[in-house]
Amino acid sequence: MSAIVLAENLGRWYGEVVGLGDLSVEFEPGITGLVGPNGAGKSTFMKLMVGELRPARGRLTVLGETPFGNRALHRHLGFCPQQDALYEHQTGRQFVRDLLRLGGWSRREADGLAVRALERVGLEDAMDRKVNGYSKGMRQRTRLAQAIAHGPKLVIADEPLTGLDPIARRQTNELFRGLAEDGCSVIISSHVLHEVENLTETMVLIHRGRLLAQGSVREVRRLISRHPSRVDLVARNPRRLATALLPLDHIRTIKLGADPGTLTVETDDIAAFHSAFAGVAAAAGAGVSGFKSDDASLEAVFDYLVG
Amino acid sequence: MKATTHTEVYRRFDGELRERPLRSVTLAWSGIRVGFKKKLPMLLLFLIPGIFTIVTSFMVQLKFEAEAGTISGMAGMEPSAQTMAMGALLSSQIGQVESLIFDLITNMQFFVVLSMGWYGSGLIAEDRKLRANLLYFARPLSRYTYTAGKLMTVMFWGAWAVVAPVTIVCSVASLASPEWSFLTERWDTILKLELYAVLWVFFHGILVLAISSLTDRRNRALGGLFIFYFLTLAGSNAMAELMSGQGWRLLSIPNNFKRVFDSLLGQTSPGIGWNLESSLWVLGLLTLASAATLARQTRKLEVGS
Amino acid sequence: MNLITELPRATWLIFRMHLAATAVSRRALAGILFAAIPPLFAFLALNIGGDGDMGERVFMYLGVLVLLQVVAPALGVFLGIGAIADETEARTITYPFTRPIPRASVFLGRWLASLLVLSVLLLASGAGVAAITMRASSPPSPEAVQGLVGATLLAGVLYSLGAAVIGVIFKRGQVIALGYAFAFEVMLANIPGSAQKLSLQFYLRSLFVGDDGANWRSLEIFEPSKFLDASASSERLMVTAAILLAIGCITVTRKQFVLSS
Amino acid sequence: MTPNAPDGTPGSASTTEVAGEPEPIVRLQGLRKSFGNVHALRGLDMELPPGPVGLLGPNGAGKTTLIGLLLGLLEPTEGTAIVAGLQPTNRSARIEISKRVGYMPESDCLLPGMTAVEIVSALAKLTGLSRQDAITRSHEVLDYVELDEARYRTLDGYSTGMKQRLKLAQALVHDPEFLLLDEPTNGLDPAGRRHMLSLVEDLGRNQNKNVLLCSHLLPDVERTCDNVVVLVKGQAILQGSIAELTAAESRRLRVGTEGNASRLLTALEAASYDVSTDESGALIITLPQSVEDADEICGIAAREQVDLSSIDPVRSTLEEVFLKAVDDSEKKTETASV
Repeated sequence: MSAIVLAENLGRWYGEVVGLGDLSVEFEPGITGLVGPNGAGKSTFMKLMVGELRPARGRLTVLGETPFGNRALHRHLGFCPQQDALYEHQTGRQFVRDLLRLGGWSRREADGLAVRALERVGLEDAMDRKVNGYSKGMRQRTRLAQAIAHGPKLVIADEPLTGLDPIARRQTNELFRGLAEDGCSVIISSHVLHEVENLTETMVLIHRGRLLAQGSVREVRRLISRHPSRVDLVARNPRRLATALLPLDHIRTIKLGADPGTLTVETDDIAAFHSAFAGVAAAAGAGVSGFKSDDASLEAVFDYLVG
Repeated sequence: MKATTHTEVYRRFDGELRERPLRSVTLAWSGIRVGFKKKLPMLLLFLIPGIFTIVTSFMVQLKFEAEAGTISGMAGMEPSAQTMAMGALLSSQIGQVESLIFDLITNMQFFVVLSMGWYGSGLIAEDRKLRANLLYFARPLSRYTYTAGKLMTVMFWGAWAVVAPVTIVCSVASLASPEWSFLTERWDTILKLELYAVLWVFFHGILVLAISSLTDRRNRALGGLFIFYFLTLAGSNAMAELMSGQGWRLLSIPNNFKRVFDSLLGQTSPGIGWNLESSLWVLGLLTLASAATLARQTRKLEVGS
Repeated sequence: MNLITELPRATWLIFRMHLAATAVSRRALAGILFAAIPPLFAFLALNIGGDGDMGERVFMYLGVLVLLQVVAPALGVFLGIGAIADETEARTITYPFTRPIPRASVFLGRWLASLLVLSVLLLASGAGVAAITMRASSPPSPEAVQGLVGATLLAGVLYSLGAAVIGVIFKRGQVIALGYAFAFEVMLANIPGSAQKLSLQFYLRSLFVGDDGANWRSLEIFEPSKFLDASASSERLMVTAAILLAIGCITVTRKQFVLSS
Repeated sequence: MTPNAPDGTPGSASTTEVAGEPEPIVRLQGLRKSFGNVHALRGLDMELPPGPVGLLGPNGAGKTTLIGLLLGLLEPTEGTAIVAGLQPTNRSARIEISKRVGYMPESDCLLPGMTAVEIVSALAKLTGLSRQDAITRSHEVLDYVELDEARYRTLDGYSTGMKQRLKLAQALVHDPEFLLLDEPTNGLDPAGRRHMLSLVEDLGRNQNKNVLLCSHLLPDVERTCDNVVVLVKGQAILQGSIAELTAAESRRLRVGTEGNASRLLTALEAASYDVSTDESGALIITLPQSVEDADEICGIAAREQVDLSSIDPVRSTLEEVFLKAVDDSEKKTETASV
């Protein structure tokens, strides 16, 4: 599959401050989560991708084009910036419509597309009100509407879920899934990992301006071998379960928890543990009622890598 | 000794919370400290008044020397009639110390207005933009204290540029005058000069703040201040030229201050023929309008909108 | 689509968007207030206490001292500075810059919209002063009126364009533009000598002083001065404007705007 | 708990206790607030239990107005608001309230150009601390939020996380008994978020602060708070303990697999289990009356050679509880309007 975004040794500084150090990464079509701690360079990377900034070193192509001031690319690109800025005197509908018109649509076409996009983000009731009366979440969704209204091939959204209430967040996630189903690629950045995780398996993790990991959370987890995985178990008879687990050669530690009936296991090979567990538990008859490996979550992976 | 451990992470505070009278000074001081970190306006604020102050001090020194007839008093030379005459001429040319000081303030007023505007126009506008008012008014702090603090901040910068030079020139005059006569005989003049400087700074400070409170962009506040200042100035000059009626001169802020100065120090200047009350009315009304604007705008800040 | 056809279209769209915004802004309201002052003064000068016999004098004084020297530069800076600086400060510049339009069109469109508002204000102000003073006895000559109003409009073009370019290049552009227009210009223009030729005011004044500077001499508070002839000075102003325009467009196209987060 | 506290009672500034029943820090009765035609709060009844409480609500539910009322900045149109035993109807009561409430706003609100110590100590002095107290106390709270050497630098180079911690520090500087935290984890990365939450948790659970935590991130609330209030359209539609609201269902299990879920589903159905799948592809299994644990499920999985990745009692998350409450209240208003 061809890459939609290709960065080679990409770097960008602000004076002495490094925004992005030396990043080489490829994005494939579909939804990709761009994650990393504060100051990792996510926003700088996104600004480079949409052509707001020029790389200080290295090469960057988006949909096969260099982004800075590239009109042909901007036709297929939608960008939802992080900053909470809109043209305050306009209504949501005017805002999206006027920006669409810059893309070459007639007034009527642009209005139709704007209304459709605003409906898609759930602002159909508010779109004829001035944006300065909008709540934070509505403003966020207005920004999103202008990013998707022109039917782009690639939508880049910088922290699109920040400040949204759970209802709006659920709608926004559905919107992204819908876009992906229509064949549009989506790159979203986020600090709130469990939300990206709900949305997509594919992650690009950057830290200190460099690529730290990419791929699905599960795969990345498998690649990290220096940390054993931790599994929490609940059983009626934990000691019997512990005894049954001990012969497995990838088990490193078994610890009985402070709460009665709990057991924590550390294993070097989580996949082997998963495949062996059902059989061992059934044979032991220890009354298993809970089994969970926290480490599979994105947040855990993130911590290992960044930590 | 009884063994204890002190491992708590969070410490309680049992001290007293009192409404201290000088909280506006605290507010002002933090504003001033931020101001000290801005380099360019700082240069404007210190360099230009500095140059003017040095020049004026020199003139004052020269004047006193001329009066004493020691202008060319080389060592061992008797002051001849010629040098005496020259001294008298110079002395009359240089003019009164008061007018020297007035000219000092007049000459640098645009720079001072610019730098006061530069510092002051952001004081309330930026609080509005960042919603810093939420931090202030969630505390036992009234908008009056808040306004007073902000006013002190902007007046501090004005004071540096106006009150300090006046003080320096007066000190030079006292030193240069024979046997401290300037200080001992004309101390009331010094007081009046200082009073005038403080009034000048207060008036411009409250004007800057009022304009700052009207917008949440410091640039707009600064632009508004400039347009207001120059339009009234140019308008009043043009109108006064056109019509012999002196009333038009009242439109300009510097003219009114000139009038106040003349009354305060018992001088008369050419081209100023109106009475003091009119000028006080104009300045008073402007001050009142500024204060009313501030009261209204800070009320909005207080309720957190 | 190539740049030649794209630029005017995008400029037109940006122009319309920004015009709608400027026309209803508080800035424009403040502009109307300021622009209303010269006609108001003219009316007062002729009707209150005036002897009605000095239409020309009133026109020249208000036209030069207030309209050309204060209102035009002030409104020019006030409205022009925002062409790009407003959008970078509000951090909305991202939106037009991520659209398939030439970047220069953002600068051009927004400046032209500001210029239109500014020209309407200045024209109304100048025409107001002219209309009031023409009705008085000894009215100003039509040539002087044409020259001065023309000079005011040209002043609007140059000051707003200059401010717009400064706003593109510098972060604290407004202070620089105000400092230039009110401290530097005023000083240069009113001190006799060839330093005058560095100020815009010199060329603007050349447009209406008349053949031998007769109109200028009626302003007694100014020093008499030697001026260029009108066509030569307007030529130089045009060239200046063209250079500023080019600088603005090129800078906008090339510059990366780093927005504070 | 502070192990060496000189006596067991909370600090001198605490609320009056009536016969062992602590007076709630906030008591709202029929609270209404309107701005012209806009009704921000429409009859709000609420009592904040002690300890950390989460305040949830969609955007525009009236949270900002409620905060303004709790801080004593706004006056109610109707009804009463009692904060720390005081009604913010006159100036002296408002001042008294503001001394006992610490507020961490959502907006950025910190002026650039100052250092953290300067900001916190200036705000401390404005709250009424003496100069000596203000400096000592500023360093104490900055220590608490772990803003170390950076406290002597100006804000310009601060990250979001540092700014948020600084905002928390200034809210704590006068050691208030009631803390209003508005979106404290906004914009934080996982490490920063965990740190902030641990601070909030410590304040609410160990330091006996009454914390009102407003957040859109429900896992944050779930982690740090005991109780929750859901505000929708100016009314509290749900109040209660989080533990009760999200109680686990002991008879239903959520079983995650590494692929082959459908094979396991078929096998379990054959063994007369009641099975369905949820949106993430995991199986939701209802245990029959005779079965107490998942051993049999494990046995079936082992036989079918399906790798299991998790077994968990079905537990509704706070997010689900919240969304359901909001949906219900919307339905109610719809039927009411019809």
